[in-house]
Amino acid sequence: AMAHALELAECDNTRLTHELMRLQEKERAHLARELHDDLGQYLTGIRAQAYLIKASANNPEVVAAVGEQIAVNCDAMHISFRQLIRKLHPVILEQLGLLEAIRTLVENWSQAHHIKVNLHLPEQLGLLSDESNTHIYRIIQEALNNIARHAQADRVDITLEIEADTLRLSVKDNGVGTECSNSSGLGLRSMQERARCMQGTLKFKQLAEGGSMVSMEIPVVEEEEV
Amino acid sequence: AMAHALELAECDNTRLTHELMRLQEKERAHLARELHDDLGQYLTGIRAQAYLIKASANNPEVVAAVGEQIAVNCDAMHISFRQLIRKLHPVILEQLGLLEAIRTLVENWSQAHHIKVNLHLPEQLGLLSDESNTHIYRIIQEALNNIARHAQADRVDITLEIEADTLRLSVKDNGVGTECSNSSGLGLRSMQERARCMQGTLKFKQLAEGGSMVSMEIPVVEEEEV
Amino acid sequence: MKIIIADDHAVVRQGYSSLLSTMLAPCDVLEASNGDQAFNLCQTDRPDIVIMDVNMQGISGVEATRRILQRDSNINILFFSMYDESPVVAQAMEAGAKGYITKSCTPEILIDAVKKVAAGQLYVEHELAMRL
Ligand SMILES: Nc1ncnc2c1ncn2[C@@H]1O[C@H](COP(=O)(O)OP(=O)(O)OP(=O)(O)O)[C@@H](O)[C@H]1O
Ligand SMILES: Nc1ncnc2c1ncn2[C@@H]1O[C@H](COP(=O)(O)OP(=O)(O)OP(=O)(O)O)[C@@H](O)[C@H]1O
Ligand SMILES: [K+]
Ligand SMILES: [Mg+2]
Ligand SMILES: [Mg+2]
Ligand SMILES: [Mg+2]
Repeated sequence: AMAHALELAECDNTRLTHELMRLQEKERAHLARELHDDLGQYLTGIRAQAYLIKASANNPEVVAAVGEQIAVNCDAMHISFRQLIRKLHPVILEQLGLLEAIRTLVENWSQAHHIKVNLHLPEQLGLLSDESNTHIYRIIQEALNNIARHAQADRVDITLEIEADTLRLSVKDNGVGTECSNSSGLGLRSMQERARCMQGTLKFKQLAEGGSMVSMEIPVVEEEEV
Repeated sequence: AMAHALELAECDNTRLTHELMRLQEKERAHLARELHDDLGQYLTGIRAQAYLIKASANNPEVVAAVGEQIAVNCDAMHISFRQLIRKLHPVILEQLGLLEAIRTLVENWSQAHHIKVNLHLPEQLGLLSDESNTHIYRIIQEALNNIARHAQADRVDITLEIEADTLRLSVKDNGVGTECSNSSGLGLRSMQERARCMQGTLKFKQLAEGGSMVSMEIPVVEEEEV
Repeated sequence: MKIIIADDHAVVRQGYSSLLSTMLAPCDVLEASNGDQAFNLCQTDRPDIVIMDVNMQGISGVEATRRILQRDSNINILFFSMYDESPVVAQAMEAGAKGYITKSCTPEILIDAVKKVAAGQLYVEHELAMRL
């Protein structure tokens, strides 16, 4: 039985590892193609327009028209850029900290999916490592992804609180719930691994009143603000 | 003993999984920052210049000067772009297939490091999946990285061959070798996982004549060309 | 001069059609957003030169080149691509193109290449030619 368990554990972890590697390569390839086939092409076009302007400096009409095209192309490219960056990594995490990053994430998600979110955040967080910040952010992001994809909910409650030396997060929806407790997906599995990275635990439960809940507890060391 | 082995296996795999997740987040954050801080700033600059040009359409001197600045910024941005794409993913893999992608990789590496490479490739490869192509490419890339970083070699032999239903790859250097058989790095470990993803095995050996060798065997299904 | 620009990105076509029609005036620039369109335009509007992207939806620029030249081996084709890897350059030239430059080139170089290739000469970007 133990030998079997050993085999299973290895096998399960191998699957997870391979799946992670596969997804990472997919993400890289997608990004590279987006940069290569789209953003790089904007740049090529804008460059031609800049040369045309130089060559037509004495012709105000051409200058104004092509200047306008460059501006329009830059705007379009800027939007693609922002989307790419936003998908990739919450840059505001470093800039504004976890709480603001969560607020922005939730606001954008709520608007995109027309689902109301009640967000309860503490006034302040103790100092968490950059890694923990990213983990917590990604966990909320994946929980919201799952709700959008599977829950058919119209209301979500997110609570983050710190009590003594424990940080608690819950993401609760009022959707249809699920019977499949043993996920074949990677989402719940990586959320769990992320919690473990922070020496914590994460559970996915079905609620008696309907809907599902992701809840996590991680230990935090209280630190004095410098 | 078995219980201990189970714990070790779980622990080891957990470490690998967490390490992979950590590295992926690091890569994402790095990329996002590069896009945001470097490329995004060029774009902002170009946009401002485009507005300036529209506003100064009647002033040929300003137009010519600013047009020139836009062109210069576009050129610089284009170079950053190409570098980013190249680091990210061998776009050429999809365009030209594995053999040509390997030739290009090896040629660039050899030039950059002034190390001679003897490359032996088969005339043709049977059909491999996109995933296998990427794995094999990444394995050669990491083997070459390791040689550049650790081997102090001045000559490398790379052989890829298909015989019956086995694909064999070896990357051999004439460098200083190593005593550390149990790597703390992630490179060898991921090469091994990549081989396992393809139902194969990968070994890292020290050579009697000096230097090291990475060798891999994976099963392939012979397919008729359509 | 009659030019066909085949590229799947609208901004590239926009940028270069206005640049070329101004710089090479009098000049007619037709746009194709994929290889099939480029092939069809070559039949209906025999161009002096086709500026061809590698990477497009549907058939690639290399395949489009083969088909175009099979119909009329005298058409001048200049590749203009993001790819600077020698195997891509080799494929394009083997397919019968008369020139290859990358999108890292300045527009001045493109204009120069267009003039030469339209006149039937060969033009491969210096750096690429060195590596071939
Ligand atoms: N909020 C939710 N409401 C209803 N069902 C859910 C919810 N969250 C998860 N599930 C169920 O749990 C399963 C596992 O979720 P998980 O995130 O692991 O995988 P996934 O979303 O299917 O795929 P992915 O790997 O892309 O995340 C889902 O397929 C879904 O059936
Ligand atoms: N070709 C080589 N010649 C000599 N030593 C090597 C060679 N390849 C690997 N090694 C040794 O094996 C060790 C493990 O390699 P590995 O690629 O796993 O890790 P790394 O290169 O140190 O770090 P990274 O995780 O960035 O790859 C290296 O630290 C080095 O000591
Ligand atoms: K291209
Ligand atoms: Mg999911
Ligand atoms: Mg290494
Ligand atoms: Mg294209």
